[in-house]
Amino acid sequence: MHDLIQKLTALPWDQSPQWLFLIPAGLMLLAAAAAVALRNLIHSALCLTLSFIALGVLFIALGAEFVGFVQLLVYVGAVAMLIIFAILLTPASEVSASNNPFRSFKLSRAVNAVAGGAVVALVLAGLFTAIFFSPRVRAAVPSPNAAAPVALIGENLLTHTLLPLQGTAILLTAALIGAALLAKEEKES
Amino acid sequence: MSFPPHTSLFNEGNGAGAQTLDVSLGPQHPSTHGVFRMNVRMDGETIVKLQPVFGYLHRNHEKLAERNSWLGSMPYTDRLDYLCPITNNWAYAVAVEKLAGIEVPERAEYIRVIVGELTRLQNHTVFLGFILGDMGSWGSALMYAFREREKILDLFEELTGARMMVNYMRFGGVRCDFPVGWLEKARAYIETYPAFLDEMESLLVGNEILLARLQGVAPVTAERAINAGLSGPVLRASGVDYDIRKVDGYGIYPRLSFRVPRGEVGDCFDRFMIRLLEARESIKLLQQAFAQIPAGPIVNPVVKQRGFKPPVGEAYGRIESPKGELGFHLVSEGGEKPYRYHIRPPSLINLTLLEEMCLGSKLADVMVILGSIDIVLGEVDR
Amino acid sequence: MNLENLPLAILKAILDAFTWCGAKAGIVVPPWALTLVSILIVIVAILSVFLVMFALMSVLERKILGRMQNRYGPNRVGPWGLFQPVADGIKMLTKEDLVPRSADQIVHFLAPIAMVIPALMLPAILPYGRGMVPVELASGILYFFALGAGTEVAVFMAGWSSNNKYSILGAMRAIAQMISYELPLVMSAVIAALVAGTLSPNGIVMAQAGVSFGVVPNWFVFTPWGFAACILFYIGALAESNRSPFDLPEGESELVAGHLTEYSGFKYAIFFMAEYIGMFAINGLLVTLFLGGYQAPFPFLEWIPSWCWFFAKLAFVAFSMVWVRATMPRFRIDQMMQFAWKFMLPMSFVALIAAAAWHYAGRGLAAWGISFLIVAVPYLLLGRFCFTRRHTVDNRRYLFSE
Amino acid sequence: MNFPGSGLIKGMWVTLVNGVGSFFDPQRSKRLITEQYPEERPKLAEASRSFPFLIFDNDPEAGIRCTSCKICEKECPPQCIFIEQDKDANGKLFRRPKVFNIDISVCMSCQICVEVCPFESIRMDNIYEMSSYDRFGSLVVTKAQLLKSNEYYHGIHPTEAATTDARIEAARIKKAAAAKVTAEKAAAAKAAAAAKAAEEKAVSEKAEPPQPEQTA
Repeated sequence: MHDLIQKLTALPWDQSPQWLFLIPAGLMLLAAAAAVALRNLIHSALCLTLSFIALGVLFIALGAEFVGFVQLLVYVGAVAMLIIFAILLTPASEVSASNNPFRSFKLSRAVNAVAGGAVVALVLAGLFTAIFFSPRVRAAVPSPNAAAPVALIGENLLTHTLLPLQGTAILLTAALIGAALLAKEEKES
Repeated sequence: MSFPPHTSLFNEGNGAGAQTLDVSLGPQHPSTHGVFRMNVRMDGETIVKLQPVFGYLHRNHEKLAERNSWLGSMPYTDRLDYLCPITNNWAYAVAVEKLAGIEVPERAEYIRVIVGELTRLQNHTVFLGFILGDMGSWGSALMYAFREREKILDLFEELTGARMMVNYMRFGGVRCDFPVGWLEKARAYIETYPAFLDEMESLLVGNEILLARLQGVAPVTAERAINAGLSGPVLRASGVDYDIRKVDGYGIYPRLSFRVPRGEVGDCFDRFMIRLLEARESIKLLQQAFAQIPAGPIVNPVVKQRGFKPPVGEAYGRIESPKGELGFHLVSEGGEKPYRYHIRPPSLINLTLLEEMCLGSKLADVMVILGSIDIVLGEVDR
Repeated sequence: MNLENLPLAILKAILDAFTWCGAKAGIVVPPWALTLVSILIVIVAILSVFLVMFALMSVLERKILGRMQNRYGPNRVGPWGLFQPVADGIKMLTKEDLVPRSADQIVHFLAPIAMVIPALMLPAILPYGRGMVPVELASGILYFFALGAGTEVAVFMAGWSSNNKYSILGAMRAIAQMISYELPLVMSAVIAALVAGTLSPNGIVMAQAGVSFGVVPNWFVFTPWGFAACILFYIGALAESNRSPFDLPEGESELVAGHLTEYSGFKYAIFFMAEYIGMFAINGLLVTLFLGGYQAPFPFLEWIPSWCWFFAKLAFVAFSMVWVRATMPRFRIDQMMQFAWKFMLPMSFVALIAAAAWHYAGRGLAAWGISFLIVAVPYLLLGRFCFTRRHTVDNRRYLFSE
Repeated sequence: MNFPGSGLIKGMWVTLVNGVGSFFDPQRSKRLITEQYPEERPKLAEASRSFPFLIFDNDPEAGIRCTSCKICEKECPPQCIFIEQDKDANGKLFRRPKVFNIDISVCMSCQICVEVCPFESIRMDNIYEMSSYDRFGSLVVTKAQLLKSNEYYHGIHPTEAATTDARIEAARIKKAAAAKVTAEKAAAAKAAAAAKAAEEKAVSEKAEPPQPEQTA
């Protein structure tokens, strides 16, 4: 009987129709666009958080449970909060429009639009190149069993990718110490 | 900081750290012990400025007393420090007795000591509960304290007819004698009190969180405490050996043996502990008074309570109320009403150091510091 | 039919009834419909259990607190006051929903929703009994913490959008607290996961089956490292669910009600419910990770259904949280942070090392002793020299003058 | 045993003992002192006081003790008593109040009126359920509401009422004795001198109120 129940209540991702993919994806894009467009910084940050969440859901929908949960844990739990904290801790006068550093670029709207468009085009081009020409992405197959990826990822992290892992760790520690030093110096002055 | 509509909550300023937050704590705030208000300026959660605002409970007590007869002010004194009405009565009676040179019968003095020390006991007990409430432990300590206070109030009700607004003291004595069986009941009750204090002690003293919250918070040096005019347990916590019961020796206190505890550091923990230790001394005093109380009149029969007219003159009478030095300064023109009636309330004077004690500590400490001073707004605002 | 499989039997019966009804109506029920119905049944069952537990808890907590404080607690509505939650619910629903004029209306509206969604999703991965895991996830523990991260955003939204000084202070405190305590919380969960060798809650429960030394159940809490990790997880759970002594975000003696100051009526009720369900969920995880989940302590007690054991343990942990609330004063904000970073985090690493030592020393009596030493010595040292060094009763003297 | 955290455990033990003990330990369960109010009434102490009332003997009109001397009105610290003396059609004043109002929203239950009353006519009640929806009207208690019998007084404050009655009785006996002495003297004087003057003297003696006594 247990098997029956488990079969019945198993995650139905495999059988779900393809168009369900559009919900988190659309939400993610919309939230990202809103994050750029909204005037209120906190609203932008919250929209960014929403887009992180949608991205996490997308990963999970694709069968990458582990990556999806880590995405939620790290990006929603830590990065989004960090951004919000940074906004809250920055004095209002420094982010107000009056002393916007980009104001000194006295360029016409047209030039602005062209420059912005160029940047967007470049980013999109880079993304599409990565997607279409990267052999790994094309070769990605849904994992055969659910439990394996976690163990595999763990093993990989501590064997093949040990050096990058430790490098990242050192980088983060350095950033942490730097932040602490900065904060301390500010306090003394 | 970008805030939703209208204005920013923070004070704008130049440079880092200028972003402070002004918060008005009170007059309707859960832990300002009544209608006290503090305008607090905070940098993060650290207090950089604190301005106490009081007067929300002002009742024009001193001016009213100049309209009332001498006796008519007695019930009003109940409302000063409404946690310990009997000691307020006592202070007023002491001042009038000093003004008119009235002798108090021996039995009356013993009764005064008994009810006064019971008052001190319940005040200090309730203090232990309230300061725990200020620290966020709603309930247990406060409820235990109130349970015991309730029993003392029951004793007061049997004796005086009211639980809080007792109107008990009279010039030259007290209003009524103990009813039958009261003394035995009070004695039996006091026997159980040390056990209760032990329970409170094992609940509170030693609790690591409580220690961390109280120790090292807002220490006051002995010198500063004297200069600021502090009195009572707050002063003794700073290590000053000054208890009016010993210094003035009013009533029959010189006949009773008791010790005056004093601290060394003068922080919130010392203020907390002094109350606990004083409560234990009060029990000793009560036991002695129960054993020694003589028979006799309870009020000086010469004194006419109604239409009381003291001779021309002025007097300052004071006692050691549970909160500190409670004094009444009275000026008489020989009439039926005082010419001037002034109170020195310990709560108000002890509050003068509030800002100094709070600067640099955290928002949560403000409540604990306020609690450790042990104020009652009825007395602060009068 | 035995009690053990009662919940599953009920589920199967409902499914059978569904199929039977379909057959009667002449429709062949497609398998996806069955899946959908079974998922719905499980969701409804779990949510109703948790909501009933929330309702019961809201009255029992007050009654237990009352008893511990020499009071009766609520005893007016219904027998022993048990219908109090109904009265509370009616009150909450009929109260006016006030939104401050200067509040950020949209975020203020969305905050309770953002709070309640993760809270309602949390219980999905807990193993309630043998074979009773609503969603069997290989990385269930991760799922739990990933969703828990959503609560922080909701609390921030509530605090910021109210445009109230107490609210924003409460929100800042809440975020600082949740981020700080998530580290020891996750670390101590990781220890259990490491020893069990899996991130699946059910797998961790399975790893705690049986009895060692003949008397001691194999629950992780009965090993030194497991005990340490369990306590750390418990403290972290207190902090994550904003309960005393970590109720700083709501700190009513300072911040009135913190991020909930400007919430009333149904929105407040939603926050309240989300907090309690979150608390149950995290207690359930604690039971799963350290208290052996649905396992009976001894084989001769196995006649009691496994799901009963789970809920009994859950009730015990929830009771202990009320008990702590009845006793402890609140931390101060800086002490709370110090406690997290200077005590909890180092201790969780110590417990990790102790767990490793226990594993490699053969999981026997000697391993027990070694890991006990590894946990106890740093605990005493840390406790003595870092946290309570300045705060003891011993360093105070009181002089008496006669 | 003193290790980090032992204080917390000690505290937890106290609350647990109180909580569990309230169910099983009779010593602890006695500590649940909450009164279940509407069902369970507080047992008031005999001396317990709330607001003043007026005593009458036997008859609410004729037996009213108050002579409307207005001492209490004058002495009342918050001045919540209002008295108007009764008079007959010719405007002659009776020694009886026509209006006797107490504003119990102002009254502070200090019982100074009781102490100063020379006629033992005003005493403290111990009722406590006096809430009302009418802020202005019903909180001013009139004479009709204030008047209560001496038996009622005996019911709520037996000891105090007994001493009061004893005092009144003593005063009455004293007065009667004094009157008797005066009457005897008067008779003697009558025998000796003019009767008319003596009679006038007796009448004026009777009218004088008894001296107020200290309530001890």
